[in-house]
Amino acid sequence: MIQYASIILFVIGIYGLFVSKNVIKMIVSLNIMEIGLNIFIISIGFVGGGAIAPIISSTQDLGLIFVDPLPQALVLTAIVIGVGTTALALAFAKTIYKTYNTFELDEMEESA
Amino acid sequence: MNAVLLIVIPLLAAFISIVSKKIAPYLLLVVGLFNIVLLFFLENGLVFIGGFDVAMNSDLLGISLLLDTYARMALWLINGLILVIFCLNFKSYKAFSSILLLAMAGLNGLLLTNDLFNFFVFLEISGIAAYLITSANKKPVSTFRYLVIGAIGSSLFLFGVVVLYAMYGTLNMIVMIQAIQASGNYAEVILPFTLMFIGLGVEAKLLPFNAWVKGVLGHSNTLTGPMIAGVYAAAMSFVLGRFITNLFVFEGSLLIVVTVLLALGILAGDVMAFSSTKTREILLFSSIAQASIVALLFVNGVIIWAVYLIIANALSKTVMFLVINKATKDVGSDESEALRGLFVNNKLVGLTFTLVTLSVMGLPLLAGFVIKLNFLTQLAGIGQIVLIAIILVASVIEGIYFVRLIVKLWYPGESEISVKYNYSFKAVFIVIALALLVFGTYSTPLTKLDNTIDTVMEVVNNG
Amino acid sequence: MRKLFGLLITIALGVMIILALDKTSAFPKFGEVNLQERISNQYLTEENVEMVGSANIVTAIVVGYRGFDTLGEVTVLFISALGVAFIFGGTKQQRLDLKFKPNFMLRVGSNVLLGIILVTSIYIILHGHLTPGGGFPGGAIIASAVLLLYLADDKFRSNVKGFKLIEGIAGSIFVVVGLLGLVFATAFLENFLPVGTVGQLLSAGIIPIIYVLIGLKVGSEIAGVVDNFLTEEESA
Amino acid sequence: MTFFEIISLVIGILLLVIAFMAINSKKLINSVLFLSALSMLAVVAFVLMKAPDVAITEAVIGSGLVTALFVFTLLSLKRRESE
Repeated sequence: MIQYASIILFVIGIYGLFVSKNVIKMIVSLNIMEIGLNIFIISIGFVGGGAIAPIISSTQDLGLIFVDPLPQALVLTAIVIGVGTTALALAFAKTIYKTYNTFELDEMEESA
Repeated sequence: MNAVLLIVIPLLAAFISIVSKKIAPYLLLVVGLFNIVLLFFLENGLVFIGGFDVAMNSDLLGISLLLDTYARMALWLINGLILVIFCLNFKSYKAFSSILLLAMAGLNGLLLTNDLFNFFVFLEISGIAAYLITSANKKPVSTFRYLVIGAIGSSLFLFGVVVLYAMYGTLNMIVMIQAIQASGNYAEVILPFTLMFIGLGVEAKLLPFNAWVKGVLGHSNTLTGPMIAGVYAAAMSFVLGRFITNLFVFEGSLLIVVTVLLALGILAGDVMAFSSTKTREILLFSSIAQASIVALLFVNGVIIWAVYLIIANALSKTVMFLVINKATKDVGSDESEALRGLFVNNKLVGLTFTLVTLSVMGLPLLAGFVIKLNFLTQLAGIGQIVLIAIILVASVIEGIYFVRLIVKLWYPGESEISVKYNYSFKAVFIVIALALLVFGTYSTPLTKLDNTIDTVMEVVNNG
Repeated sequence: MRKLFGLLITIALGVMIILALDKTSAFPKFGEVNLQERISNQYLTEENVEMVGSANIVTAIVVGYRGFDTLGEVTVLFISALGVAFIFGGTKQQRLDLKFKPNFMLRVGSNVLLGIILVTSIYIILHGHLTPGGGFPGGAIIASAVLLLYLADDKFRSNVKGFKLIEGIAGSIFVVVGLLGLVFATAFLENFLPVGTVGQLLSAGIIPIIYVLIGLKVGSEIAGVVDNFLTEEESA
Repeated sequence: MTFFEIISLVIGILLLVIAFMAINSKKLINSVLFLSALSMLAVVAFVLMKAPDVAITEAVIGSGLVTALFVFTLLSLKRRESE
């Protein structure tokens, strides 16, 4: 269920990028897309039936069933990368607002 | 000596350059030269990174880099071009040296890495560096659009990578190739490959994912034009080639869809260039067409000549964008009418520009001709008559608009325009034009790119 | 028109992805993953866990096996912090007026909170190889402490130059530690210190060192970004 | 249905509803707040799927700092409008 939701979330983000003409809304959509993707990555590493998080207290715990740790490592990286992109996009948004006094792409002179 | 230094030394230099802004430009020069020299001493092969006791546990738990002849040629081209372009812009764009160092690290990483997620990380590094480089155009909206499209592209790429990981349980490209070939069920990988192809297609300027190109290159200057149309385009073409030939499997209907899209890209690029009057737009649309031709060659397995085409294109586009963008800056307009008679007072620049353009068009005695002749022969050899026809039609359109452009630039208009190119610009133009000429006349170029991937696979299998 | 077109394309994309994944037999159903078929199974063998010495397997992967990704990720943050400063230009002097006056309680309270936050972040960073957390959340918490200072005092400007210095030095040391791995062991970023016993604070070789560097770097980078967003040119 | 399935169903539906509201809300600040809520829900999803490391990172970075950056950007805009 959560896996399907994450895929739909990803697609909703792309939809938002398609239809919105507002710079801030586009960055919000970008973030929605990234959140959807992150949940999807975690979901492919999930093991049902009482598996535990990949943190042990000693090597004796290794007989237990764990969820896949690799996707979690990937998502840690992806989250931080997402913040970097968002910060940069917001900086551009601020510059755009300074230049054109609006966030609406339709109201700007500069052609694509 | 270790191939990881090609990525790490620029990174280290970038970290140090933030502490002292003054030394940053010189660091870039030193690091660029270091990388080019280092490439002579590195041996082909796999390099492992990270992990614990790699010697004992030399399997694929960590990340690995793969240096082969293909990557080596790409790395020489990329590092050399970044160095040259930066030197030409040394006075005006000193502030960009940290960003260029990071771009260098990112692009080297893209070309070297053998790990799919690591590739995504480098895609983001080089992508963000590209957004910042294009911010020199002072057109925040186009740069923002580029950022958004680039972010969608890299997210789709990551999606594809993750699906592949879920299916085959690895991120290592070589192991992944083997697993896919072992399973033999190519229908299963259509989805991840399509997503990854779209993601790479955004950066490689393939139709229909190239909406950003016009905004970014249509306002380019002497730094952004050569960087995006020369360096980044070449790097992404190389990367796309690596994926197409080594990982992606295009079969059946997917092959037809990809071929049609690429063929449309060639025609659309040339037609749009034909109908444009702005010189920068003519150049950028022509480079869209060229990028599609390169991808088409890779899809059809014509690898070596595709590599030469990438190199020739990168060099030619660098010269063309430098000439036009310098003139545009001095004249204040890039309408081809406004630049009429540009070469009257700059005969030498005019001569080199003409030579380079003729090479792009594929006229005899120049590199472009040799390359075009050879890949057309190879395409004929595998019976791709339709593709040959499309490329020839595109060449005719290309010939018309380039000749039209050159004639305009040579014949004086009503008002005289004066654009001064300094000696370093002229030197670069002459060297590149001569290189294209020499390759076109006396070439006995490599006919085989020794791809170490097969030997590497043996290492992996035995290890 | 554009909305309808966008809707159609995205629905097509979503349906395509979901159907394709459902039909693919190699793609495991949600929750029915067999770790035996994946590379990550090897991270969980007793031999490898003892070799790494980190109780938190995710940390072992993020900093140990895939430390190169992490270096890249720190670089992404570095370049966006650099870019934000670059885009806003370096000539800013003045704080952005947030339209509210911080009162006495906020000021005193924030000082107390600041201490607690900093201690928490240090704890999280140092225990990254034992408990959930580590350099990234720890560094981000440091940055939020700086953010708190900005909100509590409308005249506050942190030492941006200092952040840059920490950023540059922490990043350089990260690379140097990696290069030491190349010198003392065989590969870049390979562990060259004794790993100790799993579950102890002093264990896991170079992992805690790298996590401290990451924490410092992430903290100073995000703090720099926050500073850039909260200041404006004087003329504005 | 097990407890896990019910919770994940609820989270999944909430995620989609809030994402839709974030895209369709008229005011920008609401859009940003919905995004923050979405991020918090993602944290719950991560905890459900046994990823505590990711949950902590997303909670601090995703819903904390990103929201702060969005709000600061919007605040600087408000100030310009009032001038």
